[in-house]
Amino acid sequence: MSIGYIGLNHFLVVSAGMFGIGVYGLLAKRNAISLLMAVELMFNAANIALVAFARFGYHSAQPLAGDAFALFVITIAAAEVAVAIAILLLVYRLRGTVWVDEIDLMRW
Amino acid sequence: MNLPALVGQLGAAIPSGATVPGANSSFGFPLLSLIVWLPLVGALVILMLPNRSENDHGRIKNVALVFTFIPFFLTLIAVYVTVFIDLGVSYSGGFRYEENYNWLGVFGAQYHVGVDGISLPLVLLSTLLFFVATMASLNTKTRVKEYFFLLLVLDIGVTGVFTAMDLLLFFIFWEIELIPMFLLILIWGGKRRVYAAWKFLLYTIAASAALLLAILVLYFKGGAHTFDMTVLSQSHLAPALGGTLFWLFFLCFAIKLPVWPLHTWLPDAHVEAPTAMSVLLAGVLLKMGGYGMIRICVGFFPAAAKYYSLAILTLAVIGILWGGFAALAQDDMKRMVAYSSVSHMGFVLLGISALTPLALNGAVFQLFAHGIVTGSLFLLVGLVYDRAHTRSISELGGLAQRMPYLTVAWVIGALASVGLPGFVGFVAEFEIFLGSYGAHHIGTLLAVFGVVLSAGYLLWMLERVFFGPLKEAWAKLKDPTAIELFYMYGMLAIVFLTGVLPGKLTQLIDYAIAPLTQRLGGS
Amino acid sequence: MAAPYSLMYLIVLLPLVAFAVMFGLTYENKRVSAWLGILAVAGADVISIWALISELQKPIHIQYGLGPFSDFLRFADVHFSLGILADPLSAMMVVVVCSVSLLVQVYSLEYMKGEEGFVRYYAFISLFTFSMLLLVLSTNYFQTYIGWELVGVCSYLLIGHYFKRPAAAAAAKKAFIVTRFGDFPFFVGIAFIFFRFHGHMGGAADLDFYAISPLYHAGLVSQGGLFVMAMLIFSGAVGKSAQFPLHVWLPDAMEGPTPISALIHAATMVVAGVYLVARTYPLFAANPTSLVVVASLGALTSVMAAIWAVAQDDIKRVIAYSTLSHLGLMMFGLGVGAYSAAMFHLFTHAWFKALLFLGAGSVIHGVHTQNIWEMGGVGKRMKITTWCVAIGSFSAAGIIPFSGFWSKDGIMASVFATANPVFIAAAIVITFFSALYTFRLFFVVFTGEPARRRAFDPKKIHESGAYITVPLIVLAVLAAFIGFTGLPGSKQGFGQFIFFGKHPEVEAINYIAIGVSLVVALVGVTVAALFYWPRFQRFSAPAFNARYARHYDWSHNKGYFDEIYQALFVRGLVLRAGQATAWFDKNIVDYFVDGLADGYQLASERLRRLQGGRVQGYAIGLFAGVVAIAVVALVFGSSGPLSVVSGVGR
Amino acid sequence: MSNALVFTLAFYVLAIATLVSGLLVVTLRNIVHAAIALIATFFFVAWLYLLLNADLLWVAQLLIYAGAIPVLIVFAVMLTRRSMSDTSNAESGNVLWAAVIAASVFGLLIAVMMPAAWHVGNYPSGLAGTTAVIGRELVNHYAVPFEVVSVLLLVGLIGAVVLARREGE
Amino acid sequence: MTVATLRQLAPEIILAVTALLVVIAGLFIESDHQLDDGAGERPRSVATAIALLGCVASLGAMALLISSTAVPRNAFFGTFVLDRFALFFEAILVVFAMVTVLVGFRFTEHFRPHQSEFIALILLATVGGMFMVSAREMIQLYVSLETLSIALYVLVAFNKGSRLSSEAGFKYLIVGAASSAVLLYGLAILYGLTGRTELDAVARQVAAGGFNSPALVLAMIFVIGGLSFKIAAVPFHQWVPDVYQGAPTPVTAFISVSSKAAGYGLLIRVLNSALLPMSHQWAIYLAVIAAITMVVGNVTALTQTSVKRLMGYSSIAHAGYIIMGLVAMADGRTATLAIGAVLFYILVYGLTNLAAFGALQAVQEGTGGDDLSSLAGVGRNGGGVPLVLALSMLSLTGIPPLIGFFAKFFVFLAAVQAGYAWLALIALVNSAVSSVYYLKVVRALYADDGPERRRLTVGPAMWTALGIGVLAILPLAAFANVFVQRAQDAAAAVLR
Repeated sequence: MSIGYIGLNHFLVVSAGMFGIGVYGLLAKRNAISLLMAVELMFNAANIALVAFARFGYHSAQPLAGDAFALFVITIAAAEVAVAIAILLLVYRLRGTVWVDEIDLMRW
Repeated sequence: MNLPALVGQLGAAIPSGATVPGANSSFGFPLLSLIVWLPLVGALVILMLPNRSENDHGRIKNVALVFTFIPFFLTLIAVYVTVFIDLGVSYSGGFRYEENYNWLGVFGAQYHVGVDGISLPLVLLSTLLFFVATMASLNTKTRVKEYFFLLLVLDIGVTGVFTAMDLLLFFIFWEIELIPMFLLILIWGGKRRVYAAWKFLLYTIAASAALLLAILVLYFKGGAHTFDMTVLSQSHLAPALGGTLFWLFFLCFAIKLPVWPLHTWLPDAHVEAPTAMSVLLAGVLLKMGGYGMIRICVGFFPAAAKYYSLAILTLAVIGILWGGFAALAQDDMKRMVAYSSVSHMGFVLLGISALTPLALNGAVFQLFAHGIVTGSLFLLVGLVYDRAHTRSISELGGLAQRMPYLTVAWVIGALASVGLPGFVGFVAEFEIFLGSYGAHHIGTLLAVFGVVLSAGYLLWMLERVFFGPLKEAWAKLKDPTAIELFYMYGMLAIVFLTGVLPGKLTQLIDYAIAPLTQRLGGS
Repeated sequence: MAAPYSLMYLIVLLPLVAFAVMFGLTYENKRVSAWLGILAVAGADVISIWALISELQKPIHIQYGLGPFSDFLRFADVHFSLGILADPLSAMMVVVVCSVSLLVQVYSLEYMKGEEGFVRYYAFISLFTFSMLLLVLSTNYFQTYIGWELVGVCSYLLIGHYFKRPAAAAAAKKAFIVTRFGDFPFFVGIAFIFFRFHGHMGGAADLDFYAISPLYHAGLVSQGGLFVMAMLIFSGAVGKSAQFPLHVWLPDAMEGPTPISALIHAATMVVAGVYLVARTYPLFAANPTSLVVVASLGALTSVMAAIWAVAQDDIKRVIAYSTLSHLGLMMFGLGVGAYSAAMFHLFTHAWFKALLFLGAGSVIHGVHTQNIWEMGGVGKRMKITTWCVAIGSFSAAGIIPFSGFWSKDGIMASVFATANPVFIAAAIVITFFSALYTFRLFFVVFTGEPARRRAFDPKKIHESGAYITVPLIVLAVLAAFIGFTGLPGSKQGFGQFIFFGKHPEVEAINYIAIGVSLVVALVGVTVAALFYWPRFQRFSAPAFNARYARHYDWSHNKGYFDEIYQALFVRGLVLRAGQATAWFDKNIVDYFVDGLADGYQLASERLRRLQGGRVQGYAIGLFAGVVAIAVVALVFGSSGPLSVVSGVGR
Repeated sequence: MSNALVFTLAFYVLAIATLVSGLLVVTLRNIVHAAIALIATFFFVAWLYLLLNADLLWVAQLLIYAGAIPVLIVFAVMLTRRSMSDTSNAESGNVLWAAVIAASVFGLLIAVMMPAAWHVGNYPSGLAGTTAVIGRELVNHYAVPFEVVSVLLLVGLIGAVVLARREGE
Repeated sequence: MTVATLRQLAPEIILAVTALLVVIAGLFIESDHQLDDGAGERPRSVATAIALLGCVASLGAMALLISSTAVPRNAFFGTFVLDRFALFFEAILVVFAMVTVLVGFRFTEHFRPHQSEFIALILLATVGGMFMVSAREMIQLYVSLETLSIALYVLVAFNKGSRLSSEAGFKYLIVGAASSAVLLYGLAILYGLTGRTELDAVARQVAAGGFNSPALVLAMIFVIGGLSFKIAAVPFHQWVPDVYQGAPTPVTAFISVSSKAAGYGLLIRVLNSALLPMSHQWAIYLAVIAAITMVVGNVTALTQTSVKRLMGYSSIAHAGYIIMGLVAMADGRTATLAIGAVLFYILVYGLTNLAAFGALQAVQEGTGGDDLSSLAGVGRNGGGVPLVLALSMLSLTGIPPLIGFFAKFFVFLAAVQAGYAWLALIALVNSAVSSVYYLKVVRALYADDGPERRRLTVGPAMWTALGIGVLAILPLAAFANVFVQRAQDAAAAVLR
């Protein structure tokens, strides 16, 4: 099934790409805030997949479950970002840095 | 109210398991549980007592004395009734004083205790030595409360091992011993106590790992999904599996016994441990290994024991000679006695490898004998060390002139250890060698040479430490005090009595060995 | 069972009770203790003489269990027992042991007076007497072994009486350990016997002598097996009776008090080996090869000891080597089949050798030295001692008509009967040197002028008191006359009482043997006189020794056996093995054990470093882990192209 | 232009825009620029949702993601110094590892998901808007999570307040 | 949805309302209290009392639910279950929460003026955990998981003055979010393959559609992986030591027990429903993970000096043992035994760990540090606190007759019965190795020489917490049968 020339896989490629970008950002960036942004990208990637599945794999027993799921994810992400930023500010206040490779008091 | 009884009632108190009528206790009360668990009561009492002044220390010591004496006394009653009243009359083998309560019914584990001819002498040995060890610890000054607390906890484990008839229970008791002994060495030990304690711990825990794995496999492959030792001992296993399990169990017990080359923890642990703990290590803890071998390795896997007899013999002979030679080279008296333990426990292994009724009887008897004799020797080393503050054979000399009573005790102890007739060790060695000769000619010959070695190192030590001219440094030494003399000569009296009249005891042991050897013949 | 046999258990019991009482109750009271020991052994002696008389009247074999110990070990089908055995052999031995013990104890009243450890000394003598009697009256190998070990220990304790002297302590240890080298094959021999004959005992206790005797011939054991068995048992005898190569302990044992030397190391314990061979003679008889070994070893020991004795300077050592030589002779006799003669020699030897030792003790008591060159001229001042020792010397040298002559003659006869030239030569050498060293000693010590010794006035030398002289006289009488109980050709002599196998015919007297041995002995005495009796001195001993220095040194140093053993076995083998095992434990076994622990430690240090502390590192690990797991699962999992696993699912 | 062609064109434009802006988020070296790229990404994703008929999500995405979250992030950027410089969003030392792992994650997902036999359903043609359906589902199937989310938001609220509040003020 | 169906949520609702009450009470009492600058005892006492009462009420509600036959076991279209399995976990979660609150009683002093928020967050996190173990539907699963996680992020960073605490919170958050994304993606794939989010429905679809598709395998790995974060399994374990070390000790305790317990509950549920058709796949996967996890945890712990950090590695190691039990779950014959063993393990491990952290907390209050060196000689003056710490260490080692042994034993038993003797052997060796570092703590307490210290004193709240721990560690062994029986019942429920 597809809509025009566009099928489920097209959306999944976008989703996978987003996820990969998120992973890269999470692993490569130095600023803690951009790590948060990368995580948001990953959630979005999953959301794209969920919504696409809901669209292409509609199930009458649970109509649009993917959409609902994505809605919850958006909500959760918002709460998580709020808490994350609070923690980040706390770290910044105590340490004067948001660079993740400088936040390594505890190791080994 | 003791714990197991309580457990029994809460656990729906189903006295399951087949208890043979008549073979059971005539006391009608949980004798063995009392023997095993009373020290726990003592330990808890000690935990509650204050620990500030000399007075408090005295009270703690008295509690420890009481709670090690009562089990000893109860055991004496049990032994008296069994050996002098019931033996051959109403008792002719099997377990007695059995208690069987549901405990972990989900897995088929029971609180099941009982004693037979193999375990009863060892229960006697352990309760006796714990009482003696408590007496020998009375001059403890540092951290009295912890010391006696741990001592009593140790008591539970050791006595429990000899009474457990459920394999899981056996394992639990087996493990209880570990930590108290570790701490007792670590805190009250000698100069290299840290090394010795860790070594003891790691060896022992490795042994436990093997034991637990073996128990688990046996539980499933034994067919009955039970931990009951009487049932498991009858399980029929494929030879390959039986052999594997045999060696797994053997590994565990070999570390404890110890068997060459797994013995190096022993000299370190014995040397660094405080006197009373050396006594217990040599006197009862090693016996757990020998007991396990006879009860489980031989009892459960007679075919494998027979099949691997030669391998075990080899280990035994190496151990006997190795320990003997190494003892010759020691300058530390305690280390020498420790190596002599390696040698003497080799005799036990020799008896086990032979698998004849006489040899197995001797092996059990040697467990008992070595426990008392070497226990005494460690006491005596301790008495020397307490006064001279050294155990170096080359530094000491001529002590007989200052400490005649101690010297006499030492001579008796050494001669008993050498295997002199009239002392308990002789009977055991005689049985073992006569029993094993039929199975292994050359092996026995080599093993008997170990006796010559033991004469060598012990008498040489006596000569250098006690005889000859008195060295100036030791001119002020004093003979032991009254209480020291009491337990010292008390032990030697037992060494003597059991050596002169071993008949009943060996008969008792035979009741337990006979069914075992019958199975050996049949398999 | 009538008296005296039913009372024989008292023979064993009385000394034991004496020992226990002395150590337990009367340790502080010297007089009471000593007399207690004497009375106990006297009582035992009375019963044993009674038993001997009964046996003489009617030789009989009786044995019974020793009360509660008759079932010492009894379970399943094994039965080890302690008991009392009465037959002519044991009756004779019991009398020897009790009598010598009695005399020695009386003697010690004076000899040991004022010594430290007086009661300990008496107690141990009682204990020894008990042990020796237990051994002698033993009904089986098991009991024999017990007694065997106990006498060994008593010997250890008594040699080490002067434990403050390093030499005494060392000698005690040496005696015990060297004997152990014989004991352990003996023990294995017992095990061998048990293994072969257990189950054929027919109701008797295991290892019973009389029950086993017929079994040696029953075909249960091959000849080779019998030989091994006999050699194993004989090893015990070699150790205890100080036969070559385990002879080295006996001379050193002279560090003990002299009466002990007389009792243990001359009259009783050291002959236990001979007694053992005699007791188990059926075994040896069943395998003739073993007897050849016994004879050869006995002869070798005897010859060597006799030669060494000539070059010793210590009075007790001379006698000790003499003892060695005589013990060898007894073995020699047993080996060549002179069972009765060997036993007779054991019997006579007990008296004259005890006499010699006690006499020597008396001299030492007077002169306060043991070096014979510091003595001399004692004869003038200690008349009784001198005469007694003279009798003893004649007896030991084998001069007619003293007791030693008659017993030695019996052995000589049998040796000559073998017609083995080596054996005959050996016998002649032994006889010659016996006479030589015995009288060398006598002349040096008792004749001539009092030797000069620093700070010692010869006038102080005086005869010992009655407690010493009376036992000497008793023994001298016995040494002089007891030989007549075994006159060759006699119809009621010793040979008709104690014998092996069938009741023997009265033997024809072998005059050649008598003649040769007498002549050789007299030659020996003459040579001794020419060298050492000042009145007849023709040769200078020092000059002779210097001329044959190499031979003299060899002899003086007892063939260097002590040195060789020390270097080869003690230092070279045993101690080195000890060091090697200890080294191995420390450096090899523990290396691996500690290495394992260190390995874990190292691994831990390495693994810790993975935990870098930076959160991105953790994230990298996380994603890399997931990818890796996924790739592995997809490629190698059950759905993958390279599936290698197949799990069990439900 | 047919509907399908418009749809296709729209998808590609949006997809490329989404991914490019996403890439910009993780490559731009100025954190403020990256934040703006993030807003763009969320914005394009919202339109992707609309392509998938998810009108409710389109709204939610625009409001919450493209609206609220970036605001929070910008706040954070502002509150932390050093943020405005050109190296405020620099790479750490892990770039190579990050690239390799990200690429392999992407590769893995593509390799597995492309050939997968996804569940196929018939999207009801008469479905005008999803809001009604989702709303019904929220009080039926997802009633419990709906309640749990309230707990979650409470947690977030308390947490943010507690952590962000400066002591002693 | 009626009020009747809401009854089934009573325990959770009671707890959530309690949390709100605590916050509100805190606000009032706090302002009241600011006038009087005396001790901070009163507000804490009130908040704690309310919390404990709420917990008890919640437990009471559970008791009513479990005994009542009128209450359906499923609700909300089967997305929410209330079987014995769920109730078992809910009960232990609430108990854990109670003990945590008690352990933190004195420590929350440092959190003024947010003491009541601290308690409330613990309760809310517990609510999240309770929803987790009752979840039978992906959305609820995910939402409740995140509720728990976010609450914990905050709690970890709660010690606002501490650099370690905030760093730990930050690390926890980043790794948690990444894991959460992985889990979410896995769930999305599962949804895509089946079109359903109800776990049972997913299982049916998967079973019908064949279970060998690579996408399914990937989904399985993502889902298990995402959940591994909660249970601290390799490779999702690296946050553990840092967070354990940095978080306030009561929070560390809470993470190590509640978060883990809920994680296991959920994992068992997922493995036995949605992923059940793939049991042969996850068995191997988990077996390997178990082996690696226990080795990494135990070996790394050997050289630790911070006790809290050491406990973190210990936590990883124990995750390995428990996963071994999960492996045994794959075998139909041993499934009940295995799950029963795992549940028992979780209960025992939780109580023991709480006792350990409680005692550690008390020691820290006395000595100011959690290093082995600051523990030195603490036990010399006697007293109960070091004894509890030592006992819990020994229990964690698995020394009989302490309860930890039985937990391990049952898991080993299950593994061997399922044919994983090799895994049991690895576990045994590891268990032996673990004795070294646990006993290091005991050694420090009792054998090492330390500065002269006064005997540690603790308040009644801590005593209650430690008492519960000791009761669990020591005499529980004798009555283990009862608890094992409950665990087995619960296991049977999840297998139904």
